[in-house]
Amino acid sequence: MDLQLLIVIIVDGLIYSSYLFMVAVGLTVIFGVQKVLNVTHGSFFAFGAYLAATLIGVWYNAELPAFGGFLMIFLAAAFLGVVFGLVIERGLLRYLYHRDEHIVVLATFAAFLALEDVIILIWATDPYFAYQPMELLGWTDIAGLTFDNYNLSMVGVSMTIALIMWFTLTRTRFGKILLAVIFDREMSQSMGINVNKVFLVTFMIGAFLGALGGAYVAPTISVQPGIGVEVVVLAFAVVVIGGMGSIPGALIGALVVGISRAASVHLLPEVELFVIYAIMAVVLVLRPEGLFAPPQARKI
Amino acid sequence: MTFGIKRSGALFAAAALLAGTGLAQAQDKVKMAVPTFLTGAGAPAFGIPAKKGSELIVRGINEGTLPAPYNTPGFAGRMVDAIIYDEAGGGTKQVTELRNKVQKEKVDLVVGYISSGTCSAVTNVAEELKILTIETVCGTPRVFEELDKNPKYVFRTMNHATGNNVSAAHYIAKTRKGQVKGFVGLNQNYAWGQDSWRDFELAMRHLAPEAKPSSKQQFPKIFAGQYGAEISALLRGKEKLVHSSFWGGDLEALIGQGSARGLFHKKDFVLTVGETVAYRLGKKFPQGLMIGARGPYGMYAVDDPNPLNQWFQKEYRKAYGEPPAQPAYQYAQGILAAKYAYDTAAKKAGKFPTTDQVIEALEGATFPTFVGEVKMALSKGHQAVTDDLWGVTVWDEKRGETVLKDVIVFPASCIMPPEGVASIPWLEGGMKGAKC
Amino acid sequence: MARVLEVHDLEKSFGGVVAARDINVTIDEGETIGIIGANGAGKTTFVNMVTGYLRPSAGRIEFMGRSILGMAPRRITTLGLCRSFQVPQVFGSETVFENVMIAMGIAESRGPALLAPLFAPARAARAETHMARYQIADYRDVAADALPQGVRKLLDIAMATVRKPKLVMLDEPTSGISVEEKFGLMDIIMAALREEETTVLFIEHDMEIVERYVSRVLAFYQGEIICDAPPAEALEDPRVKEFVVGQELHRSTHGAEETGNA
Amino acid sequence: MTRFMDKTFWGLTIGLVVILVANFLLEDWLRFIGLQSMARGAVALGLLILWRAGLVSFGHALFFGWGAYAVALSQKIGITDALLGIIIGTIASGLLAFALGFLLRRYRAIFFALLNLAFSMILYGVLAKLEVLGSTDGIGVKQPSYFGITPEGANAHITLFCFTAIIVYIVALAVHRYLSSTLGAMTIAVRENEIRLEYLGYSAEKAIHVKYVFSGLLAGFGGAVMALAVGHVDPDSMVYWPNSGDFVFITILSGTGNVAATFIGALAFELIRTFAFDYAPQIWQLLMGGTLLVIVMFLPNGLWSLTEHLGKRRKSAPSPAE
Repeated sequence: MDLQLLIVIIVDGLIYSSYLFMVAVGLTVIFGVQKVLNVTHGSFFAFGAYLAATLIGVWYNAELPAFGGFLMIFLAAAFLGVVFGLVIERGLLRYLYHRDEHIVVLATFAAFLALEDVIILIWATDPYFAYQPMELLGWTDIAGLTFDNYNLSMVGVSMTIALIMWFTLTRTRFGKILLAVIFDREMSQSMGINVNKVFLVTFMIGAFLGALGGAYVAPTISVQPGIGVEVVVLAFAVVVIGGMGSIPGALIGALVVGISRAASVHLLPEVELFVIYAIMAVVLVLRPEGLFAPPQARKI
Repeated sequence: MTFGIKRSGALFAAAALLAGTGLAQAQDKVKMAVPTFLTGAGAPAFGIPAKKGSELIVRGINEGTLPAPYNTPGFAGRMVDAIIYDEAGGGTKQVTELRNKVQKEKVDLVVGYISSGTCSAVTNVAEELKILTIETVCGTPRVFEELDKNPKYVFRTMNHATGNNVSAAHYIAKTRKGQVKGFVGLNQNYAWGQDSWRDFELAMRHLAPEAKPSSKQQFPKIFAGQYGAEISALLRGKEKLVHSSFWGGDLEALIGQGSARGLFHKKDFVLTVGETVAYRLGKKFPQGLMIGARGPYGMYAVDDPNPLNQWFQKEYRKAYGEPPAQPAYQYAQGILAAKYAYDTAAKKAGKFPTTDQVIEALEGATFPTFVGEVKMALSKGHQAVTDDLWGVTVWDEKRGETVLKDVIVFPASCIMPPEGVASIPWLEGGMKGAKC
Repeated sequence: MARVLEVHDLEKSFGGVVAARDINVTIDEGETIGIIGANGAGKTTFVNMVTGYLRPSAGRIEFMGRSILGMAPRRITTLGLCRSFQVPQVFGSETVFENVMIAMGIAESRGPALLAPLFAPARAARAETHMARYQIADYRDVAADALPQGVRKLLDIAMATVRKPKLVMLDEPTSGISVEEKFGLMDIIMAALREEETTVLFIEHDMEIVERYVSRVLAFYQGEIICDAPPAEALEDPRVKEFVVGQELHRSTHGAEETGNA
Repeated sequence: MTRFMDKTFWGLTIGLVVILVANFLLEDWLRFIGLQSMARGAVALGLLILWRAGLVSFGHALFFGWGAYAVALSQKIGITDALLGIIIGTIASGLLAFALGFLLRRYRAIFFALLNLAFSMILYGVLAKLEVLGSTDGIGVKQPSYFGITPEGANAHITLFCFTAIIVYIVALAVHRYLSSTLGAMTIAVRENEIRLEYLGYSAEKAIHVKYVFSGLLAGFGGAVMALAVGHVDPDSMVYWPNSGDFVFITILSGTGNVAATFIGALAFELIRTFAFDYAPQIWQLLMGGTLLVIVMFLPNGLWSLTEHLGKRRKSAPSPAE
């Protein structure tokens, strides 16, 4: 394999891994803390993309300063994080924690179905384009190929998210509280931790990350109905591979899938579709709890 | 029915028509189910334009405002009640829906279907239910070549997808003779993408034998949305020609991500259904691409002077503020076929026709459409053939629209297999019997 | 008297912590053995090892002359060595009757017989007898979660003995039971087990109960057996006095109750 | 529960007679909905077995699709008999469940649910790729023959309906009997206390494995019936993950109180979907999701609990003396 190809594979792989990480990290955060496979994650992504595309459109139509488009992306995600935290966590899941955990998943599935149509009610079926931020950043030549800087910037954003997460979990009080809640919900409650509040905040963070994934990707795609369904599957696969509920797992899972996929596209494109499933199958058989399974308080 | 005006229903209907109200008694209506994607990824590129085209043409038919020869109101004088519903949810669900529409809502006919998957699932059920079904957009040749070899109730009023890929190969052979050394495919990994590539590659083998297919065909997952690695691979590859049957959001994403990386300057693209997104992307749609519309529809019809076509262009733009793309035409054409069949059968029968009479009228018929005519020439008169057109995109500043240049028309007899020959054997055998 | 259980040089360590070492015990048919020892002395670890819940790091375990080392609990159970738990392990949402029926059904069926109806009249009759023996018949239709602690303990033991095991190990049968009720409870248990001719070993903190019911005492201290003798002798042993009884007295003054997991 | 001919037996028997008679009177579209309800109800019945053991699978479309494809493929090698096809579909899924069970029996709770989902996604990916199996377009399934006779037109579904109803009746009784058997009672044991189950002398993992195979058989049966009823199999409407969601939806809608409930729940599900689709073509998912949320929030034990509210309920503690 020549060096140029290797570099291209790594760059492509890193970009795709970053995309996967952004898509998956919110899912794994919520799963890790609340033990809820949050199917509405797909809706967060879709809403993030729609809202960002809308705001970006408004921003540039008003001919406001060009880089403000990026502000819109984060604004959209933050707004949705808060709204979904309140609506889905406080308005729905809160009433279901005492129930069977499967019921909670099913409730998020139901909410996901409903939200798919809410998108159509709000934004109709026409696609939205928000290409301006992507145009703005221009391109770079790497190893003789042109790459657009916007996609490259995704690597930076993902790394920043990962770093902030790592810092929060290991270096802050909130992180310690989170770890306690993850390890043993009841125990931490009896230690005086307000688990309800932790759940709400976590959910908002997870929703923010899900929406940010959609919002940041929006300028590179055509935002239209159905984008959420695909994302649930993809995020789920990454999270399964990495270990459900583990943030390093999501990172590693995204890297493994991203690089393998890029390699297969360049070397053996026939198997591209299988890459993610093949990795998932192998991981499931050899290490069903994923590459990085978070610690579990086992009660017997 | 409860008002005691049942006895002279037809007269009443005619009166209502004259009054322009479109009112008629329920039993004097033709109930037409129109499945199209209202939700999901298929909606924006195909489903919604198809819905708009259907609504427009049905309104025109009911009001009797279409140009000749479709200028009589209704189907054989009866108002058309179009029930537009969602095609999303997969084959099983659509079979259920078809049964509901036929058995519960008692529709008289079905016009529609975009996805080849849906057509594969519903075709035999439609035969079983004995419901006149005019498939409009779905492209797989398997419908009549494999699943329903002796069709009675099912028709398809446009070319199947093979024709489109064959004409694409013809266009390349004609316009780039000897220039194409190699070509590569970028198609979604599902039946449509796989079939499109297979047809194109087989056609190229005979029409441009000097061009060699790459050993690395890209088949990304449908709705993947991220094509960075594929774009890199295309850019690295030495093949200059790229064939893609991408559509909808995937195509728009590809164009967005590819444009930012100069993909469309460096490579020649053949986008078999590129027309479906060209209007929506406006100036963002790259110039110099070969795009297909699977027949004389949409962008290929835009300047045709045929009054019916001009009516459609004008009314569509008026109603929806955008030009009609191919699905709008294709659904409208399916509905026109129904009107043609009902009207012809009624003339022959001297009264409102039975379904069998309508079928008889449509079988093997040739009827005028927006541009040229549709011949129900294949599969025992159930599979239509039309001319196909290919050209290269260019931005028309004056109109503020993408238009096509260097357009070449390929006659139906050149691009579709002859009667009784299935597509793949025909392609593999070197397209014998094609009259170009 | 036939030899029921033989344990040789049993050892268990978790990481670097030794939970049991040099454990050598033999139990003969008809014996009633009490295990005493402070918290963390290795009593439950011993029971867990013998009944297959924990795999010993070294040593031999023979039950009825056959090595059961490394066997899964269910295999050991089917061989006739059963146990109850400090925290009763019952099917909480089911009634006492259903609990006993399920236990009996599993004990009595193998292979295709598992597909026969559980609530067969003959089995129901046996279950009624069994419940009567443990004096829990009054609670027949009460869900196990709603039972008073003593009754739940009895149910747990009743479920452990549906197989009429050769040897039953009871992990603190009287823990969580008020002092006034303890003797009544033990009377019921011992009477029932005698009727079933089951050899019994139980873990106990209350020395009065030990004195009254057992024929032999095993005293544990820091993972070792420091005394193996009849109760009168054992309770006078200075080391037992220092490391076990003393601790127990200390413990009871605090009134603390051991809770935890099996 | 002590006798074989209990209320459930009579209920199912009367139900069978009623729907067999109704079969000849029903409108075609309702009959088709009935057929689908039986197919999906069978899958939900499999999920009920797991549910009672405290396990939920979010991937049973795997076995549903597997059974359906088995029928379609068996037709390709010339097996057109309905009974044979259904048996092949059922067994094929049972075998798959048996194989996967060795892995899945080690997992509980949400991990069990999600591993199932993961496996169903793998099958989906493979099917969507395989052009020999029609890729996403799927493959057609012909009207089956019944012991050498192939009914035509409307009779085809009337026959299939009778046929399926009778099998479903037998299967439902079998499951009912299974649930009241010792092995079936272990569903509760697994859910409530695996330790006790081990110390009663039975392996919890083995009990789960058995249940998993049963649920796989039932899902395969449902898939086989669906394939014959629809006349077509494809990955999107058989294997894709929302299908698995639908099955769990039906289970919740039905409640896990009784084997008959799953079929009533499946029928309710199909009817709700049909009418939502008719009356709100662009927001039918909103109505489905909304219904599910209402059930989850306000009727946690499903439709069946409505019947139990009417009847008496046992198991209340007389005096918690704690």
